[in-house]
Amino acid sequence: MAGFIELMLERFKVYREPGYYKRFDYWWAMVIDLDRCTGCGACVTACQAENNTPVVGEEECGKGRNLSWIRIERYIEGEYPNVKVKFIPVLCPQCDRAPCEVACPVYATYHNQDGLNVQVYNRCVGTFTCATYCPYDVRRFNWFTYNKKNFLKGNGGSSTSFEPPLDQQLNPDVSVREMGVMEKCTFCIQRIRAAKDRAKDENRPIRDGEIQPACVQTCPTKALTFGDLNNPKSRIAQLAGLSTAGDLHYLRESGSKISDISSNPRTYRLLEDLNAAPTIFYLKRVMKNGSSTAGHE
Amino acid sequence: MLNRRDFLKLVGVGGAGAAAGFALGELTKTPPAKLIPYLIPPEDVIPGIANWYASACMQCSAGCGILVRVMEGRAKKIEGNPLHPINKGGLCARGQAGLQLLYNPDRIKNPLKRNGKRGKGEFEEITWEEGLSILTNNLMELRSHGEADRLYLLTSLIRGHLNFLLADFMKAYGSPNYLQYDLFQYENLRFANKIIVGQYTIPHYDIANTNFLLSFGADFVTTWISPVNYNYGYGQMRQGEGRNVRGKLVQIEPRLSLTGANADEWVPVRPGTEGVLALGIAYIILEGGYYRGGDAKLWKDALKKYNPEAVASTTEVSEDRIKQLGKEFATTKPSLAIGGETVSSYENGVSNLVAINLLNHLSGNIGKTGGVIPNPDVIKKSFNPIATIAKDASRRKIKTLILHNANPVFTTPETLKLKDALKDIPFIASLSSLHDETTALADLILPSHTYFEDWGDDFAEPTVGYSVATIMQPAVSPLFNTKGAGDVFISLAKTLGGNLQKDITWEDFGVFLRDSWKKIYERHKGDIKEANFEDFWNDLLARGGWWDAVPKASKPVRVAASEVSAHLSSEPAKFEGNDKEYPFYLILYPHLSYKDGRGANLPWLQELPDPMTSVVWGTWIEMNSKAATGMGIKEGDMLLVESPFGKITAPVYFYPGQRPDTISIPLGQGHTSYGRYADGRGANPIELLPAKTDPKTGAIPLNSTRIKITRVNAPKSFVKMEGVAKELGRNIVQTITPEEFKKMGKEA
Amino acid sequence: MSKAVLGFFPYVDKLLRAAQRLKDAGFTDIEVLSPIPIGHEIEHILGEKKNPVKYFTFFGSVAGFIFGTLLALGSAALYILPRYGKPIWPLTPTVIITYESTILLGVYITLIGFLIFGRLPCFRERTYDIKISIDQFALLVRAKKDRLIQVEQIIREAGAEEVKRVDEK
Amino acid sequence: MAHQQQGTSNISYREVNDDVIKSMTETGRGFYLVLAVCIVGLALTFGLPWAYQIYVGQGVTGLQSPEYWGLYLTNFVFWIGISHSGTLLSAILFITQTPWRRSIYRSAEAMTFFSVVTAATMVFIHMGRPWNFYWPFPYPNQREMWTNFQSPLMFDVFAIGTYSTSSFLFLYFGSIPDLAAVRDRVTGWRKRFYGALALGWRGTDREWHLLQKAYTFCAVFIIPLAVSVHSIVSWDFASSKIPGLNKTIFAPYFVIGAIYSGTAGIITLMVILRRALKFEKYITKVHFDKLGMLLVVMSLLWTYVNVTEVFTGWYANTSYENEALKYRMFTTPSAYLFWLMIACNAFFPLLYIFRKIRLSIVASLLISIGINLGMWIERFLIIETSLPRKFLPFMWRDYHPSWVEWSITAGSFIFFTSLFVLFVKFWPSFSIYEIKEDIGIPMERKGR
Amino acid sequence: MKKFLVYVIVGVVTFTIGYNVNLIYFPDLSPKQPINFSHKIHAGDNSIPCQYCHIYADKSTVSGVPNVQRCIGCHKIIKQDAPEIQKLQGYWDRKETIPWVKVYNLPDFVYFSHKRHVKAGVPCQRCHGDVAKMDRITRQAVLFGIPYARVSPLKMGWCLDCHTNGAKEFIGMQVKNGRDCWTCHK
Repeated sequence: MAGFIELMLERFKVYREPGYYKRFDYWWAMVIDLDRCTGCGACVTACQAENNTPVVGEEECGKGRNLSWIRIERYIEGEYPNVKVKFIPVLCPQCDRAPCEVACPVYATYHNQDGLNVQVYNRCVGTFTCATYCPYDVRRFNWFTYNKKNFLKGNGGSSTSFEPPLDQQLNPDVSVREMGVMEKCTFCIQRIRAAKDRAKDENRPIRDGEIQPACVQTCPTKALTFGDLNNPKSRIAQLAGLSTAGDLHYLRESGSKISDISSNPRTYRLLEDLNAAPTIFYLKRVMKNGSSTAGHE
Repeated sequence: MLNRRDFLKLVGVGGAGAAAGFALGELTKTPPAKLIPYLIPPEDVIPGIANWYASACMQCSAGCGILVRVMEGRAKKIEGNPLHPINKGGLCARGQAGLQLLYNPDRIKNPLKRNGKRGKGEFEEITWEEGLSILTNNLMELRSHGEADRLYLLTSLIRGHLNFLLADFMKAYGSPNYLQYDLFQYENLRFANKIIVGQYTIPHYDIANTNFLLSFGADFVTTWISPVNYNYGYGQMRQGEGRNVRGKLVQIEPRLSLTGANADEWVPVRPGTEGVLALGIAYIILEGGYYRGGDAKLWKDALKKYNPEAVASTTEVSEDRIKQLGKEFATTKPSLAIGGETVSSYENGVSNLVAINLLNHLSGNIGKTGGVIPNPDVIKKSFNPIATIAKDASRRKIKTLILHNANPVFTTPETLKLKDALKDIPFIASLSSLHDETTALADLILPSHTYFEDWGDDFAEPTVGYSVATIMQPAVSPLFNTKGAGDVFISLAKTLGGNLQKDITWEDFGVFLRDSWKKIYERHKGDIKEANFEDFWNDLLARGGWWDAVPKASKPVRVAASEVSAHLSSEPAKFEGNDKEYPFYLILYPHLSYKDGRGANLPWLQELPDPMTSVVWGTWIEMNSKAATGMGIKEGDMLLVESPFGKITAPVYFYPGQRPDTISIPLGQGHTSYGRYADGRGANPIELLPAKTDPKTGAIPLNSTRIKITRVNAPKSFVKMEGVAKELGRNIVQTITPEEFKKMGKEA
Repeated sequence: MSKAVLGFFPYVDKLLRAAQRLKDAGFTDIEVLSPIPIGHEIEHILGEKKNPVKYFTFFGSVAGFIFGTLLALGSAALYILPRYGKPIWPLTPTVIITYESTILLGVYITLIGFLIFGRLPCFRERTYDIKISIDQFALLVRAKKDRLIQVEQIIREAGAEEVKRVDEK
Repeated sequence: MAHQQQGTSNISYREVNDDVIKSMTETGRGFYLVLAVCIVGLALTFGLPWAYQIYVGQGVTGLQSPEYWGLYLTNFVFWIGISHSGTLLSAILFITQTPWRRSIYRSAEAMTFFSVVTAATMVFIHMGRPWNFYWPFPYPNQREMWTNFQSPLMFDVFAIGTYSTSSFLFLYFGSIPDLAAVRDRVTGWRKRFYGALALGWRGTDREWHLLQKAYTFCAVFIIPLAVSVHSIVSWDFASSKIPGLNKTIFAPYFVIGAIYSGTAGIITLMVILRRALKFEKYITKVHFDKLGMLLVVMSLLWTYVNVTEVFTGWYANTSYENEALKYRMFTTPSAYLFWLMIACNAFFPLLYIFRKIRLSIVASLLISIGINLGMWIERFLIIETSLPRKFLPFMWRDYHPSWVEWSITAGSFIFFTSLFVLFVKFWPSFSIYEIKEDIGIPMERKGR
Repeated sequence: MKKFLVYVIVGVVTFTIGYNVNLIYFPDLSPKQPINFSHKIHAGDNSIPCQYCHIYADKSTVSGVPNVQRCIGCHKIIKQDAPEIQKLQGYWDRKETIPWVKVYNLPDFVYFSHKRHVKAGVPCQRCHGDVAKMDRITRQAVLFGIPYARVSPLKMGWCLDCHTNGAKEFIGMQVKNGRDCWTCHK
């Protein structure tokens, strides 16, 4: 009995740990250099090719139901001729304190040991809550059975999203999502899995730069970098200016701003004041006339 | 309670119900999946494990190297080849979407013979034997009548050994008319380079290492020449490893392109006066004494009328701005000036480009790292041939036309009357994978492989200062009953006999390619060093190409002021239509995803939001909202755009990055016969253009007319993905100023 | 099988009077059947009724509290899926689940208690008359056979409109 | 026993039984007509569109990114709100021994139960994969998967589950004596049916005693439960980070709104029942008078919390809150709705201050319907003006409900009505024994 | 009327029962194969190791069905005249592949790697049963000649059984992150 109580107390201590994981096995993160990003959209198509995201057609696009997991947001400030155009690729930032995770009643989304915010498609019942709670609007929903739906209606033609033989392109490592489930960027978890598999065969840890999600891989300007934040020597840790272990600890434990921690003054996180602790670090764009907003001291 | 009879009835009902349920269960069972083993296992295939094959991207003429992920014989993904010097692992959206070309449901699956009136699109399926014999018979007949020179071959840009094969074929057959066509062939640029750099090629613009990039309408981020390479360069220029200065980009163009959006400064110059502005800058360079050459005096004389006051009034760019640009361009080293498609597409395109190139000469950027690096010579390509074809066809000079992947009908203005001219050709055969507008006019269609199914190679042009060849290998087995173009010509040569049989002796194109590469191997150059050809070949296939990373030392070119000034025109470009009736300049530009229209049949590209407007699945008209005031136009309204030569209807998008006197329309949509995803979508603004080609280069000037607009009531087709494009102080895209950035570098 | 007397009253004060007299005469097994609750009035005479239901309520609530806590925390511990940067055992949400389950089981078990002590549901035939559900108030007195006549007499005298002997099953 | 004259004292006990049982056993042509309309309407506006939606997918709705919540959720909150007054009011009035409760509480409780059921169907309609509807329930399964008890939706599952079962039991146990009364009067299948439902109730003093005790306990439980239910519904919204939704005021705001709409719902229902069943003698003007006063109170409270809600947003003065407020209050078309809601909920009910209006059945009906319309708009605006103005302006997009959503919205009203029509036919819709209590205990000497 | 109702109810109930009985108790657990291949003869009597034919099991996610060439490779010599071998020969001569019927099938959303399991030392029999005793591959587990269960139900709970602690018992190894959903889902 005493043993049981002891066990329960011990459990209690562990289970009361915020975030639960003291340290992720790997902490996958991305750095996006906005000064390099040109907004060319290669990442968008690469993602679509890798992750079996269906094409939805003109009508559905008009309703904002396109399924791209990454999008380029473009903001225009000012009027002719003083126009400032800014681009930012937005994809699921795999928040450490992800608001979507708490919303799901059936655990279809949760945080895994790699620091990823994971969506389990076949557990999803489609309550939409995660997408509503998501401040970044990166969650995408399967409104139809896209491999049955003709999206060219009204244009004379007929085609489903995976019209044969287009379906032969589908990546077998990624499931084709059923109607009624939510989906989102996974940081190309199938590639992470493959890399882990390889590393396990060779009995070594995953090397820095070994995994490149489709968007990172294709980026012509190399604006996107992916890697393990746990490894202070990794390229992204260097780029984000988080190259000491203390930084990481501080980042995980406190809700403070990245600008207080990072040694790179260009590092920031999107909508940081919402305290969702996203793990995508943007590097500020260098731009004449400064930002239109008070983004810096 | 329950008597016997009722009981029996109940039992009966129950039994029947159960049996029916059981039967339904049996019927609704999914049939078991099948496991199909290999008959003989392919050597290097493990089911469930991907193989990567190196190949070349053929979505545009940049010549990027790709890796194709193949699982169980089917291509699953394309990625940039990280070893390849052109794209360095990157790939643009069009390259990514190549898979949808391979798996396009609208690919031609069998050889087809015309079965009705030409152009009606009625075809019947035939076998390859029949198809080839029709073509052979036609060619035999032509030759026997002594009209071999009346065979014309029109292909897309082909630069690899297929080009040699086709040239050999045509030569042996006896026809000089082997033509290549692409709307964006950059002939003007080559011409201008001949004058300043001394080579009829496109040089390598070393964006990666430049510190000041002055771009005159060069949208190198999206489509211009070699976008992936330039994008890589751009990334390096801004935040490259080991750079201590962040390169600056100034974009001079009337419509803010994606490149302009990324620039530090945008100079919205009056359309057609970019050349004048360049000369104005040249004037400042000379006046400021930044030119180190001995012939400064001559240059000064030649350019004396381009003083800032005069230039400012022509270009509508302030004097101070011109002076500041000139000074900055001359003093920042290295600097680089490039002239892009917008500039080249005026009626005076060549002179604009010469003027821009002159800047590079005057500030000594040619042959320098971070400047203009001359490329190795390449085989001279044919003159842009569309006017020739139109002329020769209407003169009934062409008896037989063989097309290969070229689609001039879509990319030339109606006013050139190419479509009518083609009708005068007695026999047209098309070797194409897709049923495009030109193929629709053919009598015989022989479907060709896509670049995933065929052998081939590609010599990138421009390259990066040294020779780069990319190899293509059949990554997947052919999906449909198609043949590679090379194979078709080889088998034609065999059946035609004569010279052809003597010159073309290979059994198929793969063997031809291998034999040809033996010659390259025997020169023992390049990065692949192997003891025998077998290993060389294997390395080549594994690596995806061959390159010789040692740049050739360039010879200095003598540029004489008098010679150059002959090519300069002080006048702004002329536009068709008077400015009273047609108040707007028209700027046509290649769309990021479709370029000249070739990508419009790929749904991924259709659904890729245009970065500047976020429009998908259609054409739009970009217009400054200031210009629309008083016209009662709201965003999304359908506008009728009229030039003196044609009219189109498209929805309007209010775009602040647009001069109020200018309207821009992207190319690429408005297909009539290009598969289900492209047909009947948007409008083709090429229809607005006059029947004009550049007399020096044959290029079609895209920006050569003025237009007027009227609002019309037409069914709307306008889908944009953006909600509100204002940040509203939310700190979404945060920025720091260059000054802060500089300070930051010192601290770190 | 025992006998009992059932007397019907149109007015409650008469019934009360009869009950009082019966009580005085030493009859204890008196039951009132009525169309509306007249608990307060009759309790003066027949004595306060015990209310065992409250224990059910209490234990039901406690059980619900424990059930809710165990369910919320236990199932979270069974399949550990961290979310929102919060602990596996968060307190705030557990309180809500517990709160609801407390009420849930509280209500259920209270009503079960009512059924048990009200001897419901009971579908065998018991002494009853359909007039009771309309407007008649009845006294059901069980007594030894020899005293039934006395009961009848008391009830009649008190003003019952109808008195009958019934078989108590 | 408190005994007040409600104008009912001259009614005999027998008459009460007769009236109530007559409403159940004697079925006129009108009833069948209404029932037929309900069934056909239900099939056309509710069943078929839902089947279509399940077959084709949620895409047939107007939902989109970022408005993943639309009319269905609006209806869900609305019906949960309607459900509030019934049981809550009944319980509060029971505990405070308010006599005018007696003739209205049965149908009010039924209203509660049916609107909770309607609300629950909305949740399933709203689901992307409704065939997996049972996954959010915690039960042991071979997957060894449990549910996320941190999710506000799980709170909903528990709260609504508890509320619906509890209010059903509350309704049922309160009806047992009446079911017995019905049992005693009917014949045939009805006798067996009500016999089973009445559980063998005889009306002994012990039964009455226990019933009243148990009922009191339940009533005590129901009050905090009802408050918690709508608070929890409000947390579905308030626990998000979305501007316009993330507000601490939401729980009281929702609860007050719920009671408000529920009370208005009761008035509407009373007017209709009174006419349909000819129960003018039981539902008197006194009831409308009292409920009218209650509505004035609720209206003022509602106005207060609404103003507070806007104020907090205004004082926050972040771009997020400002844009959401601007969108709600000053941008067409939501501005029209917003000001219509203010008129319906804050101004018209103030007319109830006048006794004349309170006693006017027509005015009561109009105002109460107005309040319910306003409350529906309130829920619509809460969701549909917040979600389209989330954090990233690039994703802003307006929501346009599709015909399927409108149809199912209309269908939900028919669904509720159908349930109520059946209830009136199969259940004593007025508490027989409590009306009798109201009439008074029969004594030979009046006044004792 | 009432009787009719009773009939309808009885009919519906029995229909449902019949339907479910079929689905639950009569799934095709041992489908008929195009060739009567006997694992008993190959793996049992002749003790050919599994991976001799299922060559990809330790390399890939799939174990692979032996290709026809491999079958013919042995059967050129062995038992050429047996009728089933004649069938095999027929396929080979016609250059046709053999349409084997899948017995173990996982849904699209499951990621299962044979390689990881084989390399970890999980015996094939653990999931596929004692194939060396089966003439035709079956998923029906049999005790004393009476079918009582599935060889492996391929349900999530069953997978989790090993992935949590079960693996310890027979390979002495705990699965790392065994309860992470994305270990098995995709």
